[in-house]
Parts: sequence; C-alpha cells; structure tokens
Amino acid sequence: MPQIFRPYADTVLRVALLAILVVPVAAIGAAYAVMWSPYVTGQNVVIEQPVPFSHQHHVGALGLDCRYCHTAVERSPVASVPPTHTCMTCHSQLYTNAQMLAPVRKSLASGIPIRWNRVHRLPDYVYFDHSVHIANGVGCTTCHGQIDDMPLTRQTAPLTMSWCLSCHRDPAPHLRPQSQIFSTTWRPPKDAEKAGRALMSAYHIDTTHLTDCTVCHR
Amino acid sequence: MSALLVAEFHEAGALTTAARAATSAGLPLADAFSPFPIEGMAELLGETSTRLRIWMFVGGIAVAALAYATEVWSAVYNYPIDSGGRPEHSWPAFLLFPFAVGIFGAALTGFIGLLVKCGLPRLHHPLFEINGFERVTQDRFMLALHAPPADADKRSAVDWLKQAGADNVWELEW
Amino acid sequence: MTARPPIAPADAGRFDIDRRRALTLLAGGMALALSSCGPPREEIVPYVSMPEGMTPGLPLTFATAVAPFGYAQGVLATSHEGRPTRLDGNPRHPSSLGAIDIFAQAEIMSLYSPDRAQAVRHGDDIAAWSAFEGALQAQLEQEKLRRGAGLRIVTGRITSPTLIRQLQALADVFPAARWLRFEPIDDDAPRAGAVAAFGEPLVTLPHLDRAKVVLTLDADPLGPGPQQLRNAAAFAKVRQSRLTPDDFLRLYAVESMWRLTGANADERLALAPQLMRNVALRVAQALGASVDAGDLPDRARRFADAVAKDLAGNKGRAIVLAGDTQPPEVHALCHWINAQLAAPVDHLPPVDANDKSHAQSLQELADDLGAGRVETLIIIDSNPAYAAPGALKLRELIGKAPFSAHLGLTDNETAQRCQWRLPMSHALEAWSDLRAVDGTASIVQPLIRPLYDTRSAHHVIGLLHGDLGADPYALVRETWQARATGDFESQWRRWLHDGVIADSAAAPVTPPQPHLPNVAPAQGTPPLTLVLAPDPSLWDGRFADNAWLQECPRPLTHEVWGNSLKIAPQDAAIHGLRDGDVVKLAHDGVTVAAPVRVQDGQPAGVVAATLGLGRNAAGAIGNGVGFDVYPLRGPAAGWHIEGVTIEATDQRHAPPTTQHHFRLDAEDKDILRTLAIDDLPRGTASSQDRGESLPSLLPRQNEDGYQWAMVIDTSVCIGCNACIIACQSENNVSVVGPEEVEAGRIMHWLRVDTYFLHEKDEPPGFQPVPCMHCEHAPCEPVCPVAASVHDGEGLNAQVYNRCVGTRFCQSNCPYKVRRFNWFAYSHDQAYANLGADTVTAQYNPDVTVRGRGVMEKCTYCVQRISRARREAEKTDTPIPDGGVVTACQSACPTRAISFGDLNRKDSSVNALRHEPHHYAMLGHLGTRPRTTYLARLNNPNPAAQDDGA
Amino acid sequence: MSSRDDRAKEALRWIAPAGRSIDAVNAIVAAPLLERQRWSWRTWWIAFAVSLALTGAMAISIAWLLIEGIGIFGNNTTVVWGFPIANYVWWIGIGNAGTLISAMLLLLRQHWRASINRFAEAMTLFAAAIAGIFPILHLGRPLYFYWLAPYPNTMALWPQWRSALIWDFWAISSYILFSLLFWYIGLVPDLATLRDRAKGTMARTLFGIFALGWRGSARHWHTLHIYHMTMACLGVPLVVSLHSVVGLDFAASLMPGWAETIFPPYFVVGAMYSGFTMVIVLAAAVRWGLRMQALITIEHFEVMAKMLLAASTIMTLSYCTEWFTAWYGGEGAERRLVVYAFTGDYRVLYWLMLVFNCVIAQAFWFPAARRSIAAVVTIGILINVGMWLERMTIVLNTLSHGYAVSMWRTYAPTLWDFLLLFGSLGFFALLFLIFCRALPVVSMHETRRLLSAEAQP
Repeated sequence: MPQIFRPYADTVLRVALLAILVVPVAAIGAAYAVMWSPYVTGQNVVIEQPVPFSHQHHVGALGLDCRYCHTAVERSPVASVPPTHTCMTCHSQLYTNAQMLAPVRKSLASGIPIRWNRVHRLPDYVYFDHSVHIANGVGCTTCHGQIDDMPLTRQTAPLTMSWCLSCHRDPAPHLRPQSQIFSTTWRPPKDAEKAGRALMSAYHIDTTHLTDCTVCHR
Repeated sequence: MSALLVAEFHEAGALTTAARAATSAGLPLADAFSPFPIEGMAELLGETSTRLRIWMFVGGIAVAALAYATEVWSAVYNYPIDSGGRPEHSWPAFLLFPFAVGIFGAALTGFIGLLVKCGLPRLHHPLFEINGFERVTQDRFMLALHAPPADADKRSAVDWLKQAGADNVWELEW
Repeated sequence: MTARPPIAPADAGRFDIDRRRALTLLAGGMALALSSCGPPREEIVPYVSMPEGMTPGLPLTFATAVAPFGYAQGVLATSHEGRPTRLDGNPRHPSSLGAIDIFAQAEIMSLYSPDRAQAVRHGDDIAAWSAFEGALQAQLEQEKLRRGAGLRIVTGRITSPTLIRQLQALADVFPAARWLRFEPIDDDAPRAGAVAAFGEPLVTLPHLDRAKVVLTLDADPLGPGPQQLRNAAAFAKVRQSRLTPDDFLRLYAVESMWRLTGANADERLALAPQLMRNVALRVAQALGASVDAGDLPDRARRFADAVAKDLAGNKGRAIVLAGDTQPPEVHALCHWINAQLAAPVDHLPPVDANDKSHAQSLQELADDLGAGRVETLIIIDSNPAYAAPGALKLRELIGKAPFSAHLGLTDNETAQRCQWRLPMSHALEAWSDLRAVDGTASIVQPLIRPLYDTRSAHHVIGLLHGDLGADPYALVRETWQARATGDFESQWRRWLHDGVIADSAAAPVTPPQPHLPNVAPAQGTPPLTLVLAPDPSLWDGRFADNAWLQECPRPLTHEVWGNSLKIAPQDAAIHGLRDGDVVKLAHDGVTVAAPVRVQDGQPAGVVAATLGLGRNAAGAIGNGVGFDVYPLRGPAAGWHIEGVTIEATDQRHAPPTTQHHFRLDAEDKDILRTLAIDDLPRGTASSQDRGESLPSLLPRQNEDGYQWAMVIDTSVCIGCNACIIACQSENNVSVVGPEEVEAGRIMHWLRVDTYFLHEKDEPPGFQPVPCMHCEHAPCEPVCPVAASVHDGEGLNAQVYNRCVGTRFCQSNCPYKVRRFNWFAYSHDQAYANLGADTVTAQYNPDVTVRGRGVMEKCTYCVQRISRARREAEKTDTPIPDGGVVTACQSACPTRAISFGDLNRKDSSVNALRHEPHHYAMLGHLGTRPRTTYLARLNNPNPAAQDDGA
Repeated sequence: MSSRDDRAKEALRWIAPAGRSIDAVNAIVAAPLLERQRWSWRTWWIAFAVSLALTGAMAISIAWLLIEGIGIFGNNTTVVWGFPIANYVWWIGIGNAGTLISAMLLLLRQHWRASINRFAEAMTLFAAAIAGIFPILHLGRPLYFYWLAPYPNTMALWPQWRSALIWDFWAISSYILFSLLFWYIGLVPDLATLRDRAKGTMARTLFGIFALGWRGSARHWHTLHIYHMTMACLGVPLVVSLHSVVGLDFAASLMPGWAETIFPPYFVVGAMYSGFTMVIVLAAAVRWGLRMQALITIEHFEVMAKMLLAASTIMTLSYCTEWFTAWYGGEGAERRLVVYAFTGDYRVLYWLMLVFNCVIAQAFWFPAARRSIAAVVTIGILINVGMWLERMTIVLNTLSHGYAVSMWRTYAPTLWDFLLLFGSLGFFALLFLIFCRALPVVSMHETRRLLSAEAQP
C-alpha cells in the first residue's frame, strides 16, 4: 500500500491542531488590546476645531482661571463651553482682525453659535456631574491632564468605565484641598496616601457606595 | 536504525497465540495491529500504564479550580455587587460553573494526552509501506517483532512465524 | 451647551441623527454628528450670549397655568435649556394644591405633538398670516357696514380676563356681532338649577373636608374635571386612618354608570338617571318636606332611607350633590336639601362670563348658519363640527358661512370645514391669563418661543379689532395694570413668581334661602336609556391627539385606545351579548356601531358610553379610535338619551385593555387588603405585616446611609391615574400603541390595579403598583449579567446599558412590575408619528431613553434621588425628610404616596410603616418589599346594603 | 467454555445473520459512503430538499428577528418567555440521549448500544448545538450574549454567577465540546477503515486526515479504551448535571409551579424520554434508508420500547408528585395553578401532553407493540410532541397565572414562533442527512469487536 501523505503532512496537521487551541485565546487578547487603544477610547487624539483655541496660551501663558470661561462648572453637571460673548470680552480689543478668530466674530455678528467638536465624550447613559467632583476635591487636571500645555485640546484619560472605577474605589491619591482644585501646577505631596486619607475624611467621602451602578447610570 | 518483522494473520486467535508463543520463545514483541481491540494483547506488549487517567484528573481539577477562583475573585474582591441580598460568596451557586467546565477540562486534557501518548497524528508512517497493511483496519491481524540483528537469527524468526500461522512476513527497516 | 440628550444603549447611532434634527429646533443645545467611521462625533453648540439667570445643565422652573377645561390649573413648568419637559402642580394654586391631573400633565405632550397645526392654510393650501389678515380686513370692512350683524365668534369656555375684555370690547366696533360659547361638556343644568334656587347662576363648591356624610346623585366630584384635584384633596383629609369612625367620611353614591366617585363610595347604588329625583325626594321627605317621593325598587328604597337617616343625623356635616347630567329641578331640590342640612358648601359667582347656555348658543349658531345670517364665522379653539349634537347638523352648516376661520392647536374637524385654518400657539408658547373655578387668576407665561408660525387667541381677536400687531404680553399687562394697586412691576413679578394673583378669588356669596322646588317624581320604569359622560382620559375629545392620554387606562375598565358601550349583565343576557360584541346603537334614525362591555354595577335598562372618541381629524394618533356618540345627541345636547335601541351584529371588536382580571380570590388576601374603619385595630403593625419577621438564610444587608422606601395608602387612592402620567413624563416612558397593548404589552412603570373585592357590583379597590424594590429581590440573582442589582440605598436598580434582555427578571418577579422593550418604541419603531423629532424634545435629559431589547422599570425616580444626594454632598448637609419627591408622589392629589428614608426615625414612611393596617404585598414570599401599603379603609353602612342586615 | 458461548450468543443476539461477519459489517456500513451507486438516493434528495427549505425558513426568521427585534414573537409583558425557551429545553433534552446511550450503556456493558451509539451521538451533537442557539436568539440584544462569559473588558464587569442562565451557558458549551470529543474519538478507527477502503484520492485524503494516521496498534487500542471508558464515567454526571441545570432555570425561582425541588431529576428523565424517542425515529430511518437491517434489529426497538415504558411511568409519577405537593403544600397560588393547568387557557395542550406522555406509552406492555417498528416509531413521535407540549405548558402556565392577578395574560404564538420551531427541525434533519452520507452511521470497530466472540474475556 503506497503512502497517502508525505512526511511533512504530520507537521502541518499538528500545527493545525495546536492552532485550534491557541487562536481563540490570542483573539480575545487582541480584542482587549483594541478596546484600550485610542481608536476606541479617543485618548490623546487631537480633534480639529473651528477655531484652534489654545489652552496653553490662555491658561498656561495668560493664567486665566478655568472658571472664567467654564462658568457653570461649580454648580452644574456640565462645565459649560463659553458663549461667544465671553470670547469677545477680550477679543473685541485683542487680535481684532486675526484671521483665526473670524468664526468668532462671525458668530457674534450673525448670532449663530460656533459648533465646537466635543473632546471628552461619555456614553449617553453615563451621567457625570462636574460640580460634585469639584466639591469633593477632584481637580481639573486630575482628569483633563496638563491642560495648560495643550496648544490644541485633547483627552488625556481613557475615560473607560474601569478608569472611572479605579478612582471611585480609591479616591484618596487623587484628592486635593479646595484651594488647589483649579490649579494646573498642583502635584501630589510626598505623603500622598496620608494626605489623601485626611482629605477623604474632610470631604466625608464614603467609598462603600461609590461603585453602585446608580451613581452614574439612570 | 532497527528492523521489524511484521507477520500477517487471518484470525485474531492466531495472532494472540502467536504473540504468546513468541514471548515464551524469547522473541521481543514490538506491536500488534488489529481492526478491533484484542483483550490481553496490551498486557502482552506491557501496556499497563494508567497515567492518562491521572492527567485527566489533574486537568479537570485545575480547570475547575481556575473557574471557581475566577468566580470568587470577581464576585467578592474585584467588583462585589448586592444581588438580591445574596452573600457575596454564594458558594452553592458557584459550584455548577466549575463543575461543567472542569469535566470538559478533563476531557480535553485526556484527548491531548491520548494524542501525545499514541504519537498521533501520524499521517505518514513506514508501516503504511507494507503491502496489505490497509487490511489491519478491516479484517486482518498483524504482529510486529523486533528483528534480531544477525541474518541467521532473522531467517529462523521468519520461519518460526510462518509455522505460527502467518500468511506473510515482511521485514521493515526504520 | 446643554444637558446631554438621553440616549438608549441600543442603536445609539440612529438616535443621534434624530437628536441633531430635534435640537436645531431649540435655542442652543448639543448635537451629534455621525462620522463615517469610528465612534460618532459629538458637537457642542454654546449660546452666543447666555440668557439671564440660566446655568447650562441646570433646569429652570416657571409658574404658569394651563386650562384643560377652560378653567385654570396652576402648574410649575420645568425647562431644560429652553425646552419645557414637564409640568407639576403649583401648591399656591387653589385648583392644584400642588397636585396635577392627567390632562394638565399631558399638555406637554400636546406642545410637542407632531399632529399640531404648523402653518396657516387656506383650504388645503399653505398660506401666510398676512394673506389671512388681508382677507379678514376686507371681510371686516363689510361687517363694519352692517355693524357686525354677520359676525359670529365661537369659543370654548373663556376664563381669561384679558380675552373676555377683548371680546366684550368688540361690541363697540361690532354692536350686532354675537359671541357664542360652546363646551360639549356643558354646565347648563347646574346653572339653571342655581337660577331656579337662588335667582342667579351661582357655582357650588362643596367642602368635602368638612363633611361626614356625602350623597352624590350621578355627581362626580372625584372624577375628571376642573374641581377634581381640590375635591380629592378634601376627600383625603376625611378618609385618614387616624380619624375616629365618627369623623371618617361616609360617601354614598347613586350612579347611572361607574364614575370615580362611585368607585370610591362606601355605599353605591346603581340606578336609572330618571329615578334619582325620587331618591332626592325621599331625602327631602326625611327633612320635613311634604312631597310625593314616587316609587323606587326595594334595594333603592332601603338605600335612600338609610342615606336620608344618615344625612339628617349629621346636619352641618352633610352634603348632597347632583351631577351636571341631572336636570335643573333636581339641582334646585338639592340646593334646598343642602340648605336644610346647613351643608358645608360655598356659592360663588361664575367665572364664565357668558350667560347664554351652551345649548342655546349652539342652537342659535345653527339657525343663523341655516338662515344664511352668518357672513363671518370666527371659531377660536372649539370643535363644534365634531362635538356639536348631531341633530344640529353643524358639520354641514359651517361650510355655509361665506367667510370662516378656525384657530386651533390642530386642524380638527371644524378647521377642515372652514376656509381659513389658523395654527394656535400652545399655552406654553404665548402670554395670557386664566381664572380657576373659584375665580383665582393666574398669569400664563410662555416657556418657549412658538415652535411654528402660530398665534394666540389674543392676537386673533386683536385682528378683529383691526390691530395687526396685537401683542398678548402687552394686552395681559394692560388688563392687570388697570387692577393693580401700588407698584405694578413688583406685583407683576410676584404674580409671575407665585403663579397666582393674590386675592383674585371671588368671595363666596350668601344666597337667599332656596324655596322647595316643585319636582314631580318619576313614575314607572324608563325605557332603555343611553347615559353619556366625558371620557376619563380624553374629556370631550380635545385630547384625542395626545398619545399619553389615549394610552392612559380608563379607571375600572382599563380600556385604552378606544371606548365601549357599558351594559348591565341582565340586559346583556336579554340581547345575548358578551364583551366585545359590536352592537348597532340607534336613536332617531342615527346609528352608531359600538362594542359592548358587560359591566357589573351598571343599572339594568341603562347603557353608558363616553364622549370624545371616534374622531376623524385628530391626526395620526387620534383618528378612528373608538366610536363617536355625539351624533346621537339631540339638539338639547342632553346627557340621557331615552328610548335608544341596541341590535346585535356578528362583528366583534373590543378596545385593548391593560388589565384582564379584576377578581381577587381568597388566597389573594395579601395583595389588596380592605378593612372597615370600625374594625381598624389601634396600635402598631406587627413586623409580620412588614414581611420582616420571616426567617431568612440571607445575611443582613449593609443598611447605613439613606434607605429609601415608599408607602402607599390605598384608602385614599381614588384611581385618577395622575401618577401614571407623572411617571410617564418624568421617566420618558414610551407609548406602545394599540396593537402592542392588544398583544398584551404595556410600558407604564406604575400601574393602578383595580380589584373587585366584595360583590362584583360593589365599589372596587385601587392599588398603585410601582416596583416593590424588594430587599431580597427575586429579579436580581437570576440576571446573568448583573443588570438588575441592588444599590447601597436599597434601590433595585436596572442598568439598561448592561441589560441583554433575558427577561429572567420579569419571569421571576411575583409583582410583574418590569417592562420590556419588545421593539424600539422610542426610536425608529415608535407608534404612528411618535418617532418624530419634536416628541424627542420632550424627553427628560436626566433619564436614559431605553432602546430595543432592554428591560426597564420603576426606579423610585433615581435621577431625583441622585440630584438630591449630589446637592447634599455639595452643601455637606443630609437630605431632609421630603427632600426627594418621586414623580408619582408629586402629582397625587390625595397624597396617597409617601416616600422617604427608613434610617430617619422621624421620616413619614417610618411612621406609616408602623400603622396598624400597614402590610407588604405578597409579604409571605419573603421578598421584603420597600414599597408597602396601607389597607383600604371604608366606612360601610349595613342598613344601606342589599340584605339590609 | 460454555459461559463464553453464552456471552457470544448474547452478543450475536443483536446482529442479524446477514451481518455476522467482519467483512459483512464493513461492507454494510461503508456501502452508503463508498459504493453510492448501490441503490437510488431519490428519497434522500427529497428529504434533503425539504429540510433545506425549512432551514431556509429558519435563516429567514433569524434574520428578521435580528432586524425587527424580539417583538416579532408572541410574548407579552407577563408571559415574557415563549416558544424559544420551550424549544430550547426540548432540543437540549433530545441532546441528552446520545451521550446517555453511549456513556451509560457503555458502563453498563449493554451490547446493543454498539449499533446505535454512533448516530445517537451525532444526534446529540446536532440537537445540543441547535438548542444552544435558542437562548441566544431569545435575548433582547442577542449580539451581547458574550457578556455571559468572563472575558477581560474595559468596563471591569463580570458575569453574575448566581444566575441559572450562567450555569446553563457553561453547561451547554462544555457539553457540546465534550460530546464532540467523545464522538470524534470513537470515529477515528472507523475513519481509518474508510481511509483504507476508499478508492478515490479525495476520499482517502479526507478520511486519512481525520483518521489522524490510525493504524490499529494494540497500544493505541489500549489507550483509546482507557480514554473512552473515562470519558463515559465523566459523561454521565455531566449529562445529568446539564439537564438538572436546565430544570434549575425554572426551579431556582419563587414562582408557583416552578419553585419545585423535583424539577432537576424529572427534567433529566424527561430528557432521556424525548431523546430516546428521537433515537428510535432516527434508528428506523437509518435502518430502512441505509439498509442496516442486519445491524439494527427488531431487538433494538424492543429494548428501547421497554426504556420508554419505564420513562413514561417515571414521568407520570413526577406529574402526580407535582399535583400532590401543590395540594399538600397548601400555598393558594400553587393549588390555583394546578387547577388552571387542567381547566385554564392552555388546558388542551395540557391534556394532550398527559395523553402523549403518560398514556400511550403504556401500549408497550404488550410485546406485539414493542416488536412492531411502525408502532414504536409512531408512539415515539407522539411522545416527542408530548414532551414539547410539556415544556410549553411549564413555561406558559406559571407565567400566565402567577401571583399578580392584575397582570394575568395569555400567550399567543406568531408565525415567526412556528417558523423558527419547524425551521430548527429542518436544520436538524439537514445536518443528520449530511452526516449519513459523510460518516459511518454505525460504529464498525465496536460491532466487529462484538462479533469476535473470542475477543470477549
């Protein structure tokens, strides 16, 4: 009886059998990697804007306070993007003919709002409240990163659920005193842990229910 | 580089008697081939190992333990959630998942063990060269002896096999 | 930038597009754009200049008023970034007292209704307002010559002082013009009765809270209508368990059909409407009147005597109320009885300025049209073509006016017979003012710029004055400037803030002693009579285009998207009819096909139907739903049509219902418990009744912090459904449509179960059933993905975005309170035109809009709890008792629903959970519900019952 | 010596004379695969066409389901489960029998299993796979079914392990894979036989690959035997646990008529019951269609009929127990539910179910009925219908008539419910028909072993 298969057939078949075991595991790993990738999270992706607004210039160089533009941030769930008027309070005097500001002037003249592109986007079934985070000692740069050296604004945090949870489970290392909330230069102290604990009690933060679904989803 | 003497028989009975006789005659058995398992043949060949069962047991327990660990870690430590006031570590409810996957784990380990132990898959094998070997998966029986190195002994072994009732005897180098 | 539009976890993409189109309608707002690949891009659209007093992301509340029946109902309107999203009651307003009825709440749906008239139409062609104004001025030139002799203005009930002022001022320009007032649900009889008794058309306001015994003769003080909220609140005051049996109100109802009052009565007598005068006469006899009381069936006589005795024994605390459907002489008789009883009722001068009766007005209009005396017909927000008695043939006659225009929210039947169809601004879109029944005035302020090119009634009447630019705002201020004392601006601001104008209510008058009218008793048994009533959900039909109300279960029958002819079992047996059989209902040659519903408690020889259905120009929602009984009405717009005939057909068609079984067996005793006030044990409830003493293997949960709970007092639940609509508007609950309800699918998170507990014809019990939020929730351990979980404050949460839709939770829920999105009811699979962008604009941005394939249910208004908690954290002060008010609780006129924190020893729920008649529904299952009940208390009078024992 | 003869006779009892030689067995089994021209396949093609059409219907209804949503089924707010769940329980029940036969009967050294276990296991595989589809299809959001698995994700979320559905998910997955291995390992020696009998290169290559180079070595036979026996030992508890878990889907609740401790055991028996009936139907089909009269004999049908009789009696007993506990427990809702089952909206289904499951199988007390293939098959089919009705009534009665009186509803299936049910039947038939022409429907090596009486210890 002649051989049906050549010797190498053995190797091929054995590799194939091995693949049946390996491939699914590898696939899951790959999918997980993709879920963390900027393509999905949008992390560090610079989104183009109608007006190339520079936080680096306004916050870093000029030292404007966050609340000068984001007026609602201490009272409202949303930080609020400023109305055209706010821009014009200065730009009616400065760079009055700057080409890059044309859309702003046009908006004021026509009364048609500027359409900014959202940088930090949460799913619509997630209800985030800026004001309560600020009231409990979470500073702006904790989530928004070093906004003061961003020529164009980008999202520095992955904004995934597990990222949110990491802080809701253990807020201590991320807390700061009220005076430092809007500071872009604040750095955690040496004894971050101890200081954090102290702030936790100062803010009456109880983590037992911070991971309840209803805290963020309704 | 050893050689095999492969003898073909018509009857399962002839094969077993020949095998027994060969062992008593001091001819070293290599293997036997048949269309269905023949009781006692494995013993004659010294196949008595039961390690496969142990592997399966270990494999099953390992998978089950991993499954249970996953449950406890996720439900008690990683993200404890109040589900209808049930205890975080609801062990009775946690048993069925490990049980099911554990059994599959044992089966899979066993399957892999089987292939390894039998050296399968082996699509290309010298035995397939033997003319008529295809019959051993149907209705023929073959006995393989380790051929003695010396030609004289080899010839006598062949004769001995013929007397034992073999229709043909092939010599196989490998 | 505004609140994020809520989006379903499922098919978010499709919804995004909707949002963008929807929001372009609105001042500012965030839109979403689908980028070709990757996650969808979102845009942020800030204001150009921020409106004063507005904080992006925070809702604003304004006090205003709406007029579902022409009378004002004070409301507090919530607005998110300039889009009104819900209406709540205004505690300062006498017709609201903080509560709100289904009609007022549904106004928000009417505002965004896709069926609204959106442009001026001449015939079927779209036209401009200028075109109409031109045509009108030309026509008015003609009228001026004949002093307006050909001008007829038809309106509904007008209580707006400004509008009345404008209309009356017209007399100077057109002395011969006529203002005709028409409400299909008229009050002619009571007015005539009052005139007969007192010489003037006084309005009677009962004070149920000062009563011990009340008898209603087809009156429906607790039923839908301008006085419902006020009466219900008063009713609840005297039905509290804390009262001694002596102070606990006893309510007798004599009814020709089931009304909410009868459903909540302690003793109810089903009686033909014609015989009710005999009951009144018997009472009069008992009070010393020497009158012939005529004859009554045994049961009725026993009942009447018992009532008479009870009334006579409670002088000063007893009231007799005759229904609007009873003839004037009966009203007069009741006024006399009340006078004898020194009944706690107020008599007020009517707010409704027009003295002519509705019937006369219509008759006159029909005659004039017929005789061609009408040259210019202006109809303001009224629908005679549909709602006028068929006998008047107004449908045809309206066309005979050479110039006709209709101003309304929708292009209804009347508009379609007028040459000019004018789109009217919604109450939330324009300035106006309104008066409540008791005369209290409110300023109506707009919350949003008109969505379409619409005008208000003030503007159109202004056009009649020749004033093209009539500005409602200026007109209203003018009206009140004249009446203001002192600094107007500050008062104006105060009025706008309060939602009521201080001491604008009319002072009660003390009428002369009514003389005993001469009322002839009814003799013999009347022929088969059809009794008409306003529809509990659609009133006179003006709400037919409102999907919320169409799907709002009618009390007792739980019929939705249709109506039926109620017939007594005896009569059904005679004609061999069963539920759903369609009969030919005929009178005077007019025939209406109607499905019957065999109803225990319906008097024999009397069939009943509700008005307001069977419309054919109500738009996609209301067209062809149910059958229309207006054509059967005689010219007198009567409420009882004697001598109707019914003839069985072979068709079958029943309106879908949301509850199919109404009987409770012995083993269901712990679903809805009832108790006579006399048997109420004093002391406190056993923990057994709180379902807490049952042994359990489960560990105690961590119960620190807030622990929310709800207690519902079934004895004061009158079944008005206000909670259902409140929940629907607060929580973006979708309307599923008739086909789905027919298939047994409903969406209301909160249902008001109706159970007949004793004899089938005795009053039922009402039981609002939201989610029980069980501590040992059966729905949670069965969910494979932890979408149904408990949170730390005792809420049984449903995480929509995690739900995969196994529906195991609902199968294992003994209360069946979970609702599944079989289709994308709020998105591309919405019923009829409910997927339109305008509808999405109504959504509450604090609540996720659920997508297809996910389970949803009552959340205890978790968004309100969360808001309160976040505010508390910001201010570092705990949430006070009453700091969280659920939507259902806020709307309830009788305050039957209490909500609060179990860990607050002083909280109202804690107190109620220790009442002696407190119990947990199906508590024996060990689910430990957080929503618990107080048994339904009643105050029966054995003497009035069948056996008379 | 004599005892060995008895054993030989006992073994040969299950094989007709025509098949009592190794060659004959090989020839008979290999014929449909290697000598197709032996007889006309018209019937096969007709059957194939019909089942293909039904499979198409199933595909269409699944597509429509994914487009339109779960609402196309007849479920309502109260009766949230309907056909899909009943179908699922029914199919998984059928999916149990194969392993029961090959594993349990192997351990019990029942010779007669040799000629039926192969296609019974194939049936198991197909039925279990189809059963697995239904729970996924009946999800509101089917595409998220993988959330039932603990996989690494950015949400840091895990399955909720207390849910019977999770147990189900894993029990079925494990069971399907387990059966696949069990079935395949039994196939290997036969594939080798076919490899060596086949003439065409294509056939030889394909059989060759899947035979893994099997060469009948005594050492391999030994290892294979050990593995096979161990798998059998594992298979029995797995199969029992599987259907117990299915029973727990209902029993692990607090609804009247569901929360019953008897459910797991009686679901297992029920599974065996419906499974065996399906085996009987397929056995008759294979015997006649593939000319296997020599290997599948009247004896087989008789012994399986006896098993049906036993199962039927146990089922009847279980029903009685249900009624008794409902009455004896004294819970009002439970009692009312039993009354409802007999007199309520689904009474017709319930009575039919009782007749099919409890009454007709009693015919097997008579040898004549047991030895008439026609009778056995007919009764078998009726019993399978009865078992489907049982699952249907279990789901419907409790859901329609639970505690919340105001929410009582009845259930009315839609066209799509039926399309999916019959579509799945067609799909099953399709798979089996293909199996018949691609693989040996009877285990040759086990039959050979049976034949060689000498080989018996």
